[in-house]
Amino acid sequence: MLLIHCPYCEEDRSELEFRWAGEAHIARPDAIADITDEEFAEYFFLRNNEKGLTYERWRHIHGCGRFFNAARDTVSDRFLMTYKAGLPKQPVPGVSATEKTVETYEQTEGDAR
Amino acid sequence: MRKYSVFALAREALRAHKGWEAQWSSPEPRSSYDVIIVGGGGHGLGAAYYLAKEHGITNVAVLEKGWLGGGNTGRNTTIIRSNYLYEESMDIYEHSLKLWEGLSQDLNYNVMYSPRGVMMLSHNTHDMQSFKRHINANRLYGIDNEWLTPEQAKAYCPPLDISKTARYPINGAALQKRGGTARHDAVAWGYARAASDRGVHIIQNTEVTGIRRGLNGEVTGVETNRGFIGAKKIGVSAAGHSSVVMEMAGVRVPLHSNPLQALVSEPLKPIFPCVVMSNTVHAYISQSDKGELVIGAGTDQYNSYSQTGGLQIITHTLDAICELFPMFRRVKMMRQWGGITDNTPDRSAIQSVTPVPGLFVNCGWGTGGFKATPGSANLFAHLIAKGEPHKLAAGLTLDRFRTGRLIDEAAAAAVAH
Amino acid sequence: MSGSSHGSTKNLGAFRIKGVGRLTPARTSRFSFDGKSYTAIEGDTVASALLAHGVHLVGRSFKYHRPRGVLSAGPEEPNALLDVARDSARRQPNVRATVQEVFDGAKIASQNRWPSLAFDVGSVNNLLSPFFPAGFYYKTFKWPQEAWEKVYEPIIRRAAGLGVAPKEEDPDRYANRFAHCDVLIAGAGLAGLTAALSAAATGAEVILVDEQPEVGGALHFDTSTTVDGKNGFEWAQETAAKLAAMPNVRILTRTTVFGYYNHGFLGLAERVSDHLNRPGRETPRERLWQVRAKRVVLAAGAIERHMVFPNNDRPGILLASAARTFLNHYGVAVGRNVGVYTAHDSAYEAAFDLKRAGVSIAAIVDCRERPGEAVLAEARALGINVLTGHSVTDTSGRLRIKSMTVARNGNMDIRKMPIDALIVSAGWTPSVHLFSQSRGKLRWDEASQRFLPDIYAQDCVSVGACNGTDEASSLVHEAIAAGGGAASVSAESRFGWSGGMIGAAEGAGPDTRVKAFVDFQHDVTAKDIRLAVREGMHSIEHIKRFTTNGMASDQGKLSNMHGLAIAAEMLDRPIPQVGLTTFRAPYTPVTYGTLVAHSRGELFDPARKTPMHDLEAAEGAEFEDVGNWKRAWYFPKRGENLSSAVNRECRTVRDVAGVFDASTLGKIEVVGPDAAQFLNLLYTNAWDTLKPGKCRYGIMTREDGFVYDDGVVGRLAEDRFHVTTTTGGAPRVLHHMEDYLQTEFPHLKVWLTSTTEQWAVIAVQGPKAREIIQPFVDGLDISREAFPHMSVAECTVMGVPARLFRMSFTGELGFEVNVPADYGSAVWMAIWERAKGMGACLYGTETMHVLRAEKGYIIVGQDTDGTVTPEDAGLGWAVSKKKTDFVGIRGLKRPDLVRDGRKQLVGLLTNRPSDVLEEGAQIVGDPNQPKPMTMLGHVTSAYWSENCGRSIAMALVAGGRSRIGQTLYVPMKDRTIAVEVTDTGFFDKEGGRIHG
Amino acid sequence: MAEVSSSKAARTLALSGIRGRAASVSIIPAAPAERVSLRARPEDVTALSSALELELPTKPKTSATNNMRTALWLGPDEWLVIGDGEGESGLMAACAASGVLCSAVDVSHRNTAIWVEGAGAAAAINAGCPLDLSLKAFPVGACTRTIFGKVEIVLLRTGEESFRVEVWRSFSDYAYALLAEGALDATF
Repeated sequence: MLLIHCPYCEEDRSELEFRWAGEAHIARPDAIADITDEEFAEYFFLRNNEKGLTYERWRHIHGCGRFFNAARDTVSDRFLMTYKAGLPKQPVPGVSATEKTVETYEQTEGDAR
Repeated sequence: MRKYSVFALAREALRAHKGWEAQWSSPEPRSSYDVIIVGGGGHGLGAAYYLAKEHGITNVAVLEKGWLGGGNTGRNTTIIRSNYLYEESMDIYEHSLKLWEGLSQDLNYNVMYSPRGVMMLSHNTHDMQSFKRHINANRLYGIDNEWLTPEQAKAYCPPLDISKTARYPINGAALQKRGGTARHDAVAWGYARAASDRGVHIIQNTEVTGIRRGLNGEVTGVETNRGFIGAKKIGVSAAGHSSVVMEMAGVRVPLHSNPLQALVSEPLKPIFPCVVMSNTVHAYISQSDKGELVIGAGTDQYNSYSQTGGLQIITHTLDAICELFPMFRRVKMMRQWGGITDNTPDRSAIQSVTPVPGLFVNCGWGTGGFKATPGSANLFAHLIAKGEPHKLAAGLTLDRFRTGRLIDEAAAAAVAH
Repeated sequence: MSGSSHGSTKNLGAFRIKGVGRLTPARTSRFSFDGKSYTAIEGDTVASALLAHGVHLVGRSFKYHRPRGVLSAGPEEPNALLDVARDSARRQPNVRATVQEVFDGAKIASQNRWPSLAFDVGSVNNLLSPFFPAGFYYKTFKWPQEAWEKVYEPIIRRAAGLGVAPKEEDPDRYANRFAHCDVLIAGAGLAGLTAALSAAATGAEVILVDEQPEVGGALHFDTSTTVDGKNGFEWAQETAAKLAAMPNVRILTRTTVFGYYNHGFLGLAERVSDHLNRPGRETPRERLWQVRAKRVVLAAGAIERHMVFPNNDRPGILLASAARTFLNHYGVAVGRNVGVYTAHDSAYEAAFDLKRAGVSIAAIVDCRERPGEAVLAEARALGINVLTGHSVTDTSGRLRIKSMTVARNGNMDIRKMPIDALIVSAGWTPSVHLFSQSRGKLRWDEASQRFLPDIYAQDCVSVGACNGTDEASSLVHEAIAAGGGAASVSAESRFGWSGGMIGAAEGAGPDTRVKAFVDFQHDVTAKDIRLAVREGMHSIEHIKRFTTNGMASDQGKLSNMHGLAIAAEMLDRPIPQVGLTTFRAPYTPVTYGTLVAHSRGELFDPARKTPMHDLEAAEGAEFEDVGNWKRAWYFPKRGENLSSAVNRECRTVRDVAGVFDASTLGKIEVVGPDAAQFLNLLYTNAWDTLKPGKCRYGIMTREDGFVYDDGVVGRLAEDRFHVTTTTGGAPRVLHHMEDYLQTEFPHLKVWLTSTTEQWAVIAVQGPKAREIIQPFVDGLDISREAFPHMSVAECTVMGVPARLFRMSFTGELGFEVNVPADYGSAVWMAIWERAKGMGACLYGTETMHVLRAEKGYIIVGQDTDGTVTPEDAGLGWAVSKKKTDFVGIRGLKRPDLVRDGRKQLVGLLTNRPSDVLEEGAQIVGDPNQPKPMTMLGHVTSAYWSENCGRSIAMALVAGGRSRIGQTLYVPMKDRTIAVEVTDTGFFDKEGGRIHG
Repeated sequence: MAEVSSSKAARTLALSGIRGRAASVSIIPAAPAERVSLRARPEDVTALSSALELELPTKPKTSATNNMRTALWLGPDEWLVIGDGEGESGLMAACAASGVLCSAVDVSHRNTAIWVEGAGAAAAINAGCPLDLSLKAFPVGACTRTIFGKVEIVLLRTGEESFRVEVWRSFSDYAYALLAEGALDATF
């Protein structure tokens, strides 16, 4: 169960109060009615699904109700930062794609030479 | 290849089983192959097997970054069924089920396919409408799936609580008798053994780190932790990491990778005769040959490659299990684990050519990948060999996300008014 | 040493040694094992009590059904798994005899044997074992095709499995508690207690957890370690008392930290009452603790390994530390003439303690040439025969060990020594389970031949034996540092420990047929591991899965390291290269009931009831589940069933009127100057044109253009809308709206508030609807002219503020009376009283469904399914052509959504009016085509319509509207039904009644 | 108008007539109250505060009370304002009178409240609520929307050993029953 820092409530709260809301910083096209099918598919379906540093949206739905953004490592599931909705993508200082200190099971489990 | 049989077993018994050879050989990689399959799970190993068996393409390597079947093949709850709603789904899952039925014989390897029946519980009017829609579609398509009254459901699965006082009383069930379970590891090992026997190279501990492309953008091979290996064609079947591998060729796919957890109980004497699923209360359960109750939990809500999930997902599933089967409350959870499922927007798989010549992808099986293994592998082999999809998999191409022609099994089970 | 010699009349067991152990013989209890009755002392585990009575044989193994006895004294026990019952409903299979404390009247039985423990037919498997090597089932049972499921598998299943699942519902209660702390300490041995003292001194909130009934850990058996000059165990109890007195410390005994999850979250299972003779009615059986800890100190200790040698599994063979625990804590000797087989010094101390207690030691057989000097000297001093460089190469005794065969290493000549128990030790495995669960990295320590914590992934630290720190004083320093504060604790042990081995011992291979067990419960032998490697299983995960080594209910606590070493030897590769199987939660098995805790029965899932629910129940309503809601389904009168009741309700509504509870519909109040603009973006319709006092039916799509929800929206004022949603859709619609408002259209000045439960909604529908509600309404002219169809107004009803809608989901003259929820029942009662007097009826959701179907009104989620556009559903008119933007505008234009031949909603009339179609039935053009048939669509709604005097149906059919007038077919199991395609709407097509 | 309407409708509360049982905790349905869900932009808080005659809190997890009115911070632009009495306390009117841009919605009947009081109050709530309810983390006056078992609640600490649990009407049976379960286990 994750522990998530809500930038509006300014404290760490249990994942039970939150709802994940997909990849962050995907803006709805302004003239959406006029974009091509490819552009629409890109906007609506295609995602980075990063292994490692990812930017995503959460909503503190059973708290302050606000949507906000988070930078998280999808291997360690560690949150690197959270910040309010509307802010541009925040750089995460000094973080490699995935944190090597963390054991994924495929790393622990024996190799098969 | 040494044939497996009760006689071979008896013969070996007399010499302390010293005569068994390795089930698959582990050769050094060649400098290049006609086809490289990325991912040594059931889908990838199976695809290699069918490439050799049905298309005569044997200069094939399966590259696995860890150990065979170490991904979702070895982490799922082994449920097999084909009673889906849409033609595209019925086509591939029924094709798969038919292959399951003869797989042990085809591979000369007992994968323990056990058609003990998959029963889906209906708890309300909407469930009933949705299940009847499935049952009728399945019947007209030649797929077995029947409606049971609560009493018939209880007769088929005695532990079931069909009392009217339950929070969500059961008003019937849909049963596919040919559905059931199989031994997940055996599927990977059986395919590996049979493919290896036909000349396919099974190469473990070899992680693909890049996909090299030629002047016209076509694939020319893969970079690995053991160096470059050339390939005319590359089939990506790396469930859980499909996005990561495809990104190496600059191809984005519409996927979310989510943790999916499961758990088993301590071993019990036979108590649970079939597979039971309930969408309304979110639970599915069966009993393994070892006697463990095998229970599938839901996916965690966020993207993750951690192969772990929250305890709340487990407890939520057990709430439902104990509500359906109150006598299991004193049973104990012995082991829990997680896998990584690749989920598409319409919860149907992708098996497709890609914008990159020579690169083919098989992904997005979500939580349904194990049951699809033989069918998916078989049709993926066809796609790679022929360069175009088999008609049974024609609906699974990437193009549908542009046209909007989705195969939305999830939406078809939309929540009721 | 017979019980009577205690001077008590009770027989406390022939192997109970007077004056030894910490239990007080005064308090005893009775229990039965396989029908025979025994006496135990309070504090006994089932294992210690049985051993006190000389009972070693307690179970049969999984595969070969070999006789097995108690092996350990802790949760790692692989053999002594018993069925423990308080009563028929409180029966628990697979209980560890070494953990379960005896309670008075316990009925205990052995498992996995028939007909009896001493004579088990299943043990024929043992003789046939050459035919059942690891993975044998992969190689056979393939022919004939059906036979696996029909014949072979049932046999295998019957033989497999251990305990018998409970047959009755568990009557016990379970509890859950969320808790937080600064430091959680797992394990209350010397290290854990010391760390707790140190942490508590800083004022931190501390939770100290231990799985045993009392703190002490290894000090239970280790009598040669003194702390602050005291006997270690006594120091532990005093320290616990001191800690318990501190306000910032919580000590949880009989509690297992079973899981270490993300972000400092840990799962604890507390066994609250299983040890009590008479648990209170309201005492939970177990309590789940869900703890969020800022820091975690792992002081989990280590687990002793057995020796892997031929026939190392006979009853009477135990771990040395277990024998020591039974002796020093429970006052029980595991035998009278005990052999010792070890590769580690610690076993010597067990021999010393036994010897001092009057037990004769046949010999200490040590496979090492050079044991520790200190223990060797002590052994000599005690006159114990030590055979260094020797091994036990076999044992005898069917149901209890009778002798051990000893040989000089690498030497043929052997001697047989009669013994009645054999205690073994191959050394100690640090308990790194929780560390690994926290996803820290382990490293292989070549010198000590063990995996130890290396890189930490969470704020956590390992101390003591689980960190490879054995020596008492350095352990204490480590623990004090880990606690983050200060504490003055000094500890010393009489003997330092050295030695240890992993893998097969002398005589267990490589090339033998003997059974040297690695995993007792699963009957995995050294040769099984070798076979797996021979068959190409080179990954430890493959070996585990192929042999099932470490997959039994002890999860490899004893077997993993041995298995790994044997595999490594076979592969001729260093151990770290072979790898390590993953340590998965739970550390020990956890009861489902504990994980479920309160979420059962009425607390499984909230049952939402409307304010009028009880009144409706009193009127005989049957209810149906819609999402979490209980909705009145129909109101049968005496002798009526669903269909006759619904027929009456349908007729009455159209002839007179009906009263319906619509409270569950979702309601969202949209307030702000930009409210209309916001709704323009969220619905396909246009809202700026809607005048205050009017309402309009709206359709909501998502970006993909498929129908997401629908409902009537009323405009109360320029800046205030009353939006209704489907019952099931309310939460997700609000979430969807908030998403766009907060992240896509934050510039809009508008706010959303859920008012679903603020209002009780009483729908009155039918020709007499106005007449019925008229007298209750104040401050509003509801005449036909003044308050036409699709009007909304605020007024008072029965003196309370109300919102009155003139609308209809039945096609009749209709009103929906919204009053504040607490007034719902009073207003409902009054309206119903009056309506009843005028010949109206109550109706439920079923009648509502029929009436709306007669009018061709859709139900989102039934007539649409998430793949249906407004156009498909015949609602194209509700999609604004003028708007330049709304959510879904682009998705709707995608090629597949505008192509010809899409499934469209149409009506169906069966040729035989009495045939009612099945909802979900599929439709074809040619019923005689072979399977797989081409299906044109399916029936979404189908009813008998009393008002039409025939069946009616709606369906989604490919190119549906172009097929109106055609005949299609609905092939059912038994017959094929011919249907005519019509438009939707079967009653009052002109629609005059609604304006009545 | 016909006389039927002259008799004002009687009010039936959710949870009417039930009382808590456990030793260390009492669980008591609260009296009816007027409740307003108030939404407004930061720049309008002052005006609303004076209109309501109480300082709308702007710090997360805090509440403010003045002359029988309590305002709970639920979000950066959201407050739950609770006034004693059956809706006569004029909260809606006050918000309207503020003259500033805001959304005031009457939710008096949407919510019902439960008092949880006694030494075991926090423990009883922690049977289903993941919050840290120690006085350090959740002092008197602290409030928040959160989760309780499978339902959403608004929790307000009114004393070291007393909490007000606000819950939607149809979830109140569940919330009450889970509190009762928690209370049984709260002596520990």
